[in-house]
Amino acid sequence: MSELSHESPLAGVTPPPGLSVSLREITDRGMIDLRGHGSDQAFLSAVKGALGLDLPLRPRTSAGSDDLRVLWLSMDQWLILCPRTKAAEILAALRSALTGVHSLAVDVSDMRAVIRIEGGGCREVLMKGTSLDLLDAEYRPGCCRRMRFAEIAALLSVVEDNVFDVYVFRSYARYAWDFVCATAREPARVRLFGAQDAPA
Amino acid sequence: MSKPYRLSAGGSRIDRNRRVSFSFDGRQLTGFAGDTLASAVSAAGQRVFGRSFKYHRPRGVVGLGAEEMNALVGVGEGARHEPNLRATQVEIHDGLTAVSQNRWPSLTFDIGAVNNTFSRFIPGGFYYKTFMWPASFWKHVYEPFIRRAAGLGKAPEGRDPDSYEQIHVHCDVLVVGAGVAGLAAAEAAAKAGARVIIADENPVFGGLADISGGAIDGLAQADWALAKARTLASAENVHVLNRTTVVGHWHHNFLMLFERVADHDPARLRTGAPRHRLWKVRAHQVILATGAIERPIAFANNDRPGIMLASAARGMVERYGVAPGASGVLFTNNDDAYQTALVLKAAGVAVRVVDSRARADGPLPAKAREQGIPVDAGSVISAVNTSFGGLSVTDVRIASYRKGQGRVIKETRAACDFVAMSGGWNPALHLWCHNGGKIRFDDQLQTYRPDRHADRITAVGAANGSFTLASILEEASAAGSRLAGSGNVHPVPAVMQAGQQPMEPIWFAPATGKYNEGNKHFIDFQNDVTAADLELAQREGYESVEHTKRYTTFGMATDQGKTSNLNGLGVLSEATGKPIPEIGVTTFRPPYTPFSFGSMAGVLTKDLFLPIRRTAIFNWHTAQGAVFEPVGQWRRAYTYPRAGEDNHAAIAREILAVRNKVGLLDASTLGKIEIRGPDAAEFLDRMYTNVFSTLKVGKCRYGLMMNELGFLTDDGVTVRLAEDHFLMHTTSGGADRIAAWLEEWLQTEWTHYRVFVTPVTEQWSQFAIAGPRARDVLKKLAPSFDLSNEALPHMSFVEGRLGACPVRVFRISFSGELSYEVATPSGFGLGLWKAIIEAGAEFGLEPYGTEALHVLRAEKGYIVVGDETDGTTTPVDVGLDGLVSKKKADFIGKRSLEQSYLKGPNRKQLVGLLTEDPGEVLPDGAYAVRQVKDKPPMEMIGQVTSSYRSPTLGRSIAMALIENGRARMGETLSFPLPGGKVVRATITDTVFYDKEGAKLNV
Amino acid sequence: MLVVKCPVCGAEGDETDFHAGGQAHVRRPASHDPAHVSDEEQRDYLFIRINPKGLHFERWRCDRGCGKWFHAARDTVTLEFKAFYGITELPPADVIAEAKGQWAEYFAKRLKAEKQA
Amino acid sequence: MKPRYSLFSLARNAMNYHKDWERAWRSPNPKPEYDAVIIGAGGHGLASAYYLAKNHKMTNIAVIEKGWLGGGNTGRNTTIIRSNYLQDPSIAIYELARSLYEDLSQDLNYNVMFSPRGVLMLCQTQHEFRAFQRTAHANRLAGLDCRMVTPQEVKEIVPIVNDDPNCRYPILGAYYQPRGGTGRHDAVAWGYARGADAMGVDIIQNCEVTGIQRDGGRVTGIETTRGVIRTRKIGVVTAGHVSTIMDMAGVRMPIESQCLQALVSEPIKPVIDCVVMANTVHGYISQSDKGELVIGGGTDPYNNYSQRGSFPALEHTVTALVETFPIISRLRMLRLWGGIVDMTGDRSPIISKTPVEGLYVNCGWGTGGFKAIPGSGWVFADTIANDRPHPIAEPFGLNRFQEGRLIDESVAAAVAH
Ligand SMILES: Cc1cc2nc3c(=O)[nH]c(=O)nc-3n(C[C@H](O)[C@H](O)[C@H](O)COP(=O)(O)OP(=O)(O)OC[C@H]3O[C@@H](n4cnc5c(N)ncnc54)[C@H](O)[C@@H]3O)c2cc1C
Ligand SMILES: NC(=O)c1ccc[n+]([C@@H]2O[C@H](COP(=O)([O-])OP(=O)(O)OC[C@H]3O[C@@H](n4cnc5c(N)ncnc54)[C@H](O)[C@@H]3O)[C@@H](O)[C@H]2O)c1
Ligand SMILES: Cc1cc2nc3c(=O)[nH]c(=O)nc-3n(C[C@H](O)[C@H](O)[C@H](O)COP(=O)(O)O)c2cc1C
Ligand SMILES: [Zn+2]
Repeated sequence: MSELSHESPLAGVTPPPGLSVSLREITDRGMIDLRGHGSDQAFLSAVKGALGLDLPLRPRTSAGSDDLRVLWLSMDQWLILCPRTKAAEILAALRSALTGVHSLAVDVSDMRAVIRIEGGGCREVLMKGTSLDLLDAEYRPGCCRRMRFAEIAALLSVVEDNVFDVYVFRSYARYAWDFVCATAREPARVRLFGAQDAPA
Repeated sequence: MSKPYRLSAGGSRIDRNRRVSFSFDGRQLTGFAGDTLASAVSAAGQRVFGRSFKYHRPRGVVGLGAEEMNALVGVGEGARHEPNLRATQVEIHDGLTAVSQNRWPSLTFDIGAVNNTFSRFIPGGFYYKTFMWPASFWKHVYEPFIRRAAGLGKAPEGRDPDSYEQIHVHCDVLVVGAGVAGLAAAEAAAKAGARVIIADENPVFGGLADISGGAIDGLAQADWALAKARTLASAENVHVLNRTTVVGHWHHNFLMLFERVADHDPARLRTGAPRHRLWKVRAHQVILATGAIERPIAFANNDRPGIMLASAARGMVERYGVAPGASGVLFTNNDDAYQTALVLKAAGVAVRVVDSRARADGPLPAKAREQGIPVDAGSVISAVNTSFGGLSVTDVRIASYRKGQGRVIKETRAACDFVAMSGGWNPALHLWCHNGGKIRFDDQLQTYRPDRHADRITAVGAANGSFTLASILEEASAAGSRLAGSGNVHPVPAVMQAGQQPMEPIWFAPATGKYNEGNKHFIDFQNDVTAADLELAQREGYESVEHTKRYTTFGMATDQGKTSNLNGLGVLSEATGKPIPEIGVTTFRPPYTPFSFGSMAGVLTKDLFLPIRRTAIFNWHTAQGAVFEPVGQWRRAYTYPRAGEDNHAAIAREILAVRNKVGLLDASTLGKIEIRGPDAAEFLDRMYTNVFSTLKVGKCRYGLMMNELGFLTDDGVTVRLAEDHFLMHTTSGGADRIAAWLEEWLQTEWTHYRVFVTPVTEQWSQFAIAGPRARDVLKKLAPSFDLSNEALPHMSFVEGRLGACPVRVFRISFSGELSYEVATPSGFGLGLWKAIIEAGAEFGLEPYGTEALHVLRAEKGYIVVGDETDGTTTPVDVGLDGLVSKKKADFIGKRSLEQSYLKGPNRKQLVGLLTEDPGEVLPDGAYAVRQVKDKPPMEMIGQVTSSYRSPTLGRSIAMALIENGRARMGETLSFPLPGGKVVRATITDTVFYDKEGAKLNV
Repeated sequence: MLVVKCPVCGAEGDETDFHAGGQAHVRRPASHDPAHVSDEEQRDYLFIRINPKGLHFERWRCDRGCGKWFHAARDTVTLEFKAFYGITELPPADVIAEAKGQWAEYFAKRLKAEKQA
Repeated sequence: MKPRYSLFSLARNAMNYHKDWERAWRSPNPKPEYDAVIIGAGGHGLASAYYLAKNHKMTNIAVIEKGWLGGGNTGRNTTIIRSNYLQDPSIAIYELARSLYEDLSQDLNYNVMFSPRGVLMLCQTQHEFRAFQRTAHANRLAGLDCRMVTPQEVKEIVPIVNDDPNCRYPILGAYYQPRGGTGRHDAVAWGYARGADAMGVDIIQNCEVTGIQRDGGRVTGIETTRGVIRTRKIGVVTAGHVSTIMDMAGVRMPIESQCLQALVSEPIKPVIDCVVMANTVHGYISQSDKGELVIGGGTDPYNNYSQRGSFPALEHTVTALVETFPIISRLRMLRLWGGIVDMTGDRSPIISKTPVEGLYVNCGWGTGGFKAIPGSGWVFADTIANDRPHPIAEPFGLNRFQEGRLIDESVAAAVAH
C-alpha cells in the first residue's frame, strides 16, 4: 500500500446555495470515548493526571480548551475532543494512567461526523429537528447534550453563541446534512420572538 | 338572476385600489385584495357554492370563518389542487382557480339532486335497513353507487410540488386566539416578562372586534386591537403568528399549530417558502381565547342559499363591503344580532327583524326600532320559499310564536332575498376538551362553558362564556399576568359597550304544515342531518348521543359540528324531555380544523423519509453499479452485475470467485461492541448461551443469544482482546438493539457487575477477504504481522498494520473458505478497500455482495438469524444444542428452554433438503405437507427457510424447519406449489460443502 | 406527548427522547434461584403484568440523555407523572401510599421483607 | 320477533314519515338472575350473546355494558377484515370470522356493509417479501384464497401508489387477499345487538360491573352500578379493561392496556378501492364509503387508559403514507381518536376458561380483533355453553403462557390489524 488516505464522512459534499446559516464539516477532530465512574476518585485523578484537566461532572457541561475539550455524556461517560493527530497519544496516556482502574477508553475518531452550523438563526434551524428548547439559558457555550435530531440520535455542542456542532454517527452523516440543508433554506427562515411585522 | 352586491363604500379588509382576478367554476371574476373567496364570489352575485353531501341540495355561504360548513370549494389545479376548503377562509390572489364540489354536471343543474326528491325514503341510517339483497350486490352495485355519490371534493393529481416543515418551540404562555381577549391576555403576560406566543387562524388579529361595536380605552374595538397587535409584534419576548390555527392540545401542554405560510401568496411560494409549517409547542401555560361561534336556528329549509349567520352577514358588509342581498330578514333570539340589522341598514340594505323572544327591548333593539327597522317580537320564520331548484330565496313566512309552541298558528309573508340568523353563541371549547377538560352547562347562556382542567390551561373571553367587553378584558388581563407569574394585574382598559338583554333558546322553530312533516330543519347542514333524523334515532333506540351521532352522522362532517352540536342537543332534549346536560356531549377530538398531511410529514419525505445508512464504501459500490439491498436502515451491496449480466449470473460469478480464488465483502455494518471490566467474562456468560469465560486472549468464539423466551435473537463472533476486555460482533440489524440490551441488563439486573460497554460499530470499516487466495492478497499488502496458519490460525485475532493502515484482523469465516475479516478506522476504509482490490487483481479477487454471502453460508449450513429462525425458534431447533451450555447456572433464556412446549415432541428442526430434480429450486417459505391431497387443506409439517441454486455444487440446496426433522434423515418430503405442482426433496444434513471443514484450516 | 424527567441527569424532555420500558419492579426469578423456578413463576415473570387503571409504576430510559434506566410512577388515566426515581430504588413513601390493588400489595410485601432483612 | 328491514318496509315507513319504526333494541332493567352474563357490549360480547341465543338456545342471558354498546374499540377501529395470518390457529379463527362476515348482513337482517374490496399487504423489503411468500404458501395449503401480486398489479389495484423504483422503500410486490376488506364497524355492533335483543337477550347499558362474586372456586354473580346480578356463568369480554375485571375475580392476566390511534381525512371522491397495509413503514389506509381515508398505525409504547394518545406514532404513520401515496400530501386530517387495546405477551388473543369455575374470558385482540368478531363470538358462545374450549378456541387458552406455546404472528413480519 502506497499512502494512507483518510476520508471524512462528508468528503466531497458542499452546502447548496441559498442557506440561511453557514454549514461545514469539521474533519480534523479526534475523539475518545471514555467510561469510568464519576464517583470513583481513583478514576478521576488518573484521568486528571493524563489529561491535565478535571472531568466535567455536571450533566450537559464540558470542560477544557479548544485543543482539548471533554464533553459530559453521562455519569460514567465522556467524549474527549482533541486534534485528530493527538488522539492516539492521548489514548495511550489515558490507558496507562488508568491501568488497574475500572474504565474503558476507546478511540472513536472515525465513528462520528461533525457538522458545524453557524450564524444568526441557527438555533431556529436546529429547532426544526429537535424538541429541545435551544432558546433556554442552559444552551450557552460549553453546553452539550445528546438529543433526537430529525429521525436520528445526535450530540449537540454549543461552541459559541451562534455556533453549534452536531455530532452524528458516520453512516447518518449524509442524512443529517441533507436534513439541515432542507430546513436551513433562506425562504424557510424563521426568527423566533423579537420584532416582527404586525399581522395587519 | 344574479346581480353584483359590492357596496360602493366600506370594507375594512379590502383594498379597492388593488384588483385581483381569479376564477370560480371556470368563470373569470375580479375581487379586491383582502377579499376571501366567499366575499369576492358573493360580490359578483353568486349565491350557490356547492352541493350538500347526501341530498345534493344547493348551498351557499353560512359563516364568516372556520365555522363554515357549506361553502366548500376545491382550490388550485392538478397536483396543486386542494379539496374541501372553506370559501370563507380562502384569501384570493391573482390567478387563483376555485371549483365547486359534489355536483354533476354543474352547480345549478345537478343530477344528484334527485336524492333530495327521494329524501323521504332515505332518512338517517336508512342504509342499515336495505341494500342487502342479493348479497353480492353490496360490493358490486350498491356500494360503488354510494361511494361515488358521497365524498365531497376530489383528490389532487400527482406528487405535491410544494414543501412543508415543522419546528419545535417552548414558551411560558401560549395564547390561542387574538381577539380582544387574546390580545389583552398576551399583553399582560408579556408585560410580566413571560415568553409569549400568540396565534390566530385569521390573517388579521382582532377576532370579532371589528364587527362587535363598543370601544376600549376610547378607541373603537378594532382600532384598539390593531394597536395591541402592533405592540405585541414589536416586543422582544413575543412571537405573533397569524394564519395559524392551533389544531390540537395534548398531554402536558403540548400543542400543535398549523401555519399557512404561503397559501395566500403564490409569489412567496415560488421563492421556495414552505407552504405550511407545523409548530410543535410545549407551553408552560395555555390561555384559550378562542372566542365563540354563533349558532344557526333550526327552521324549515334553513339551508337555502342566502341564509347565513348574523355575524357572517355583518362581516360581509363591514369587512368586504359586500351586501348579502338586496333585502333581508334577521331571525334572532338575542340582542347581539341586532348589530347586524343596524349594519345592514347603515349600508342601505333593507332589513326586518324576527325575534323569537316575546319582548325585545334592550338598547340594541331599541336602537334598531329608532332607525326604522321593523321588529317582530314573539315571531319565527316558519317557511322559506325559493326560486326553482332551491337556488335562491324569494320570501319567507313569519309566524307568531310563544316559547314551547309546537305548530304554526298565524303566518305572514315577507319578500326577501337573504336571511341572517342567530341562535346565540357557543364558546369555542374544542381545545379545552381535546385533552379531557371538563365543561358545564350554563343555563343563562344556554350553552356549555369550560369548567375544570387538569392541565395548565385557562379560558378567557368569549371562549369562557364571557361576552361583555368589561368582563372579557378583566379576566384576560388577570389571566395573562397571573399565568406569567406576576403578582401585579396589568391595568384593565376602560370600555364602552351597549348592554344586552338575555337570550332565550329556541331549538326548533315550528313550520308550516301538519306536525312539521316533510319539512327539513337542518341541524348538521353539511351532512344533511335534520331534526327529524335526530328524533328518528331516538325512536329507534339509538338513545345515547354517541349512538345518535353515529347513526345519523350528525357532527361528523368537516366542520365537526361547530355550528350544529348544541342545536342537536337542544333537539334531542326536546325529543326526550331530558334537560340538555343529561343528553351528554360527544367527544371533541383534534384537530380544531383539518390540516394537511403534508405538514405532518414536514421535510421528512423522499430522501429524508427515514434515514439511509451508508458505509464508507457506499459511493464506491454505487459507482460500480451495485444493486443494493436494505438491511435495517443500511443499504448494502447485494451484488455487482457487470454489463450484460443479470443478478443471478453476477451472484454465481461472485460465489465461484470466493470458492476458487478470492472475494471481498463490505461487512462494515456488522455490530461491534467493546466490553471491558473485571466481570466482563462472567457477564458474557450470562448474555450468551455458550461459555465465554474460558475463551483465551487473542481468540474468537461464535456465540448465540436468546431472549428471555428462549428464542434466538442474535449471533456473532466475540474476541477476547485482554483478560478483562472483549470485542463483540453482532448481526447488522442487531447492532443497536444488542448494545442497548447489554446496557439494560447491566443497569437493571446485574448492577453489581463491573463492566463497561461501548458500541463502536461505526468506528470501523470491516471487510471479509475470503477464498483460497485470501492470504496471498493480504501478504501483498505488507502486513506487520505473521499470517501463517500457525501464527494466525482459524478463530484467532491480531492487531497491526497493513502497509501504513492500522488494522484489526480476525481470522473467521462465514463462507467456509480461508477468510480474514479486516477492520480499519472508517476514515481509512475506502483507501484500504481500494488497496485490497488493487492487490487482489492478480489473484482474481472480486467484490461480492450480500446474496453471494448468503449462498456461501448456506452451502456450509450456517444459519442466519431471521432466515433460519423466526422469533419462535430455539438454538436446539436449529441444531445448535452444542452451543447451549449445560454447565452455566443461569443465562438469558435458559429457564424458558425448560417449558414444556419448547422441549416437547414434534418441534420443527433444521435440516438440509436436496430436491429430487437438482435443477429445481424450492421457493423460500414453501411448506411440506404430511400428505398431498387434491385440494387444500393439507396438513403442513414445516417450511423452507433458505433455498438457493448453488453454483459450487451445480444444483439446488435448501434448509428447512421440519417437524422432527432430525429423526427423518433420508425421508423424502412433498412441497405442493401454486398451480398444482409438487416438488419432492430429501432430508439431509445441513452442511452441503466441505463437511470436514478442511478448507478452513489451510 | 408526555414530558419526562430523568432523575439521574435531570434532563427533561419530550417522551420521544426517552424510551418506555414497561412495568417496573418485575423480579427475574432465575437471577435469584436458577434451579428452582416453577413454570408459574416463569410465566408470571415473562407475561403477567400489573395493568392498573390509575397509579402505575414503570421503567423508562433516558434514551437521548444520559442513557440510564430509571423508574417512574404515572397515572394511566390522567397520564400525570407522580415521581421519578432510581432504577434500584423504591418510589417515595408518599407515592407508595397512593398505590392501590396489586401495587399496594406488592409494596407492602416488599417493605415488610426489607424490614426483616 | 322484530319486523324485518327491507326496501319495502323502508318505503312503507316513509309514507308515515318514519314515525312507526320499532326500537332496534330494548332498554331493559337488569333481572336479578340470568343463566349467563356477558360483560362488555363490544362486538365480541354482543356476538357471543347472539350465538349463545341462536346456536345454544340460551336466551335468559344479559350483556352488561358500562357505557353505550359498541362504544369501545368496536366503535373506533379501522375496520380491516382479513384472515391471511401465518399460524394455523390464527388462520382457523380469522377465516371462520371472515366467512361468517360474508353473510352476516342477511343473517342479522342488518346491513353491516361487509365490503370484500381486497386487502393488499405491501412488501417493501426483501425480508418482508420472503416472509409474505411463506405466509402465502401456508395460506394456500390451508385453503385460503390469497396470492402474491407483482408491483405492476399493485399499481393496477391502487393506482395512487408510489411506484417509483428509486423511492426509499420501493414496492417489491404485495400479498393480496381479494376477499378481505372492511365492514361498517358500528353496524356490526348494532346488528348483533338487535339480533340478540330479538331473541330475548337483555342488553343493559350504562351499567358498570364493579365486582365478581364467588363461592369458593366458582362464580355466583356480579356486582354492578345497578345492583347485584346472580349468575353461574360469566363471560368477560371487556378488551382494554379486562385486567380490571379479572382482578375482581383474582385472576391475573398477561395483558397490558395501551392506546392505539386512528384518524380520518376529510371526505373525497373515491381514490383507493382496497385496503393497503404497509407494515415496514407502519401504516395502513383504506377509504370509507363516505369518502374519508381511514388511517391507522402503531400503539403508543406505554400503558394508557385515557383513549387519548400521543402524536409521534400517528405522525410516523402519516409520513409513511404520504411517501407511499404522494397525493395525500394535500389532503387534510379531519379527526383522530384513540382506543384502549389489550395487548398480550404474544400479541394473540385469549379465548379461555379460567381457574375460576364459570368464569370465561375472551380478550387480547389488541390491535386486530374487529375482523374476528363473528368467529370469536361463535366459538366463545360454544365454550361457555359447553364449559369446554371449542376446538378453534383451544390453542388460545391461558395455559399457553405457562407452556411456552405462544402464537406469535409477528414472526411473519406482519402486524396484526
Ligand atoms: C384505532 C384502532 C384501530 C383498530 N383497527 C382494527 C382493524 O383495522 N381491524 C381489526 O380487526 N381490528 C382493529 N382494531 C381492534 C378492534 O377494534 C378490537 O380488537 C375489537 O373491537 C375488540 O372488540 P371487543 O368487543 O373485544 O372490545 P370493545 O369493543 O372494546 O368492547 C368492550 C366493552 O366492554 C365494556 N366494559 C369495559 N369495562 C366494563 C365494566 N367494568 N362493566 C361493563 N362493561 C365494561 C366497554 O365499555 C366496551 O364497550 C383496532 C382498534 C383500535 C383502537
Ligand atoms: N355579546 C355577545 O353576545 C357577543 C357575541 C359574540 C362576540 N362578541 C364579541 O366577540 C369578541 C369576543 O372576544 P374574544 O377575544 O373572546 O373572541 P373573538 O371571537 O373575538 O376572538 C377569537 C379569535 O380566536 C381565533 N381562534 C379560535 N380558535 C382558534 C384556534 N384553534 N387557533 C387559532 N385561532 C383561533 C378566532 O378566529 C378569533 O380570531 C368581542 O369583540 C365581543 O365584543 C360579543
Ligand atoms: C371507520 C371510521 C370512520 C370514521 N369516520 C368519521 C367521519 O367521517 N367523521 C367524523 O367526525 N368521525 C369519524 N370517525 C371517528 C368517530 O367520530 C369517533 O372519533 C370514533 O368513533 C371514536 O370515538 P370518540 O372520538 O367519540 O372517542 C370515524 C371512525 C371510524 C372508526
Ligand atoms: Zn438522564
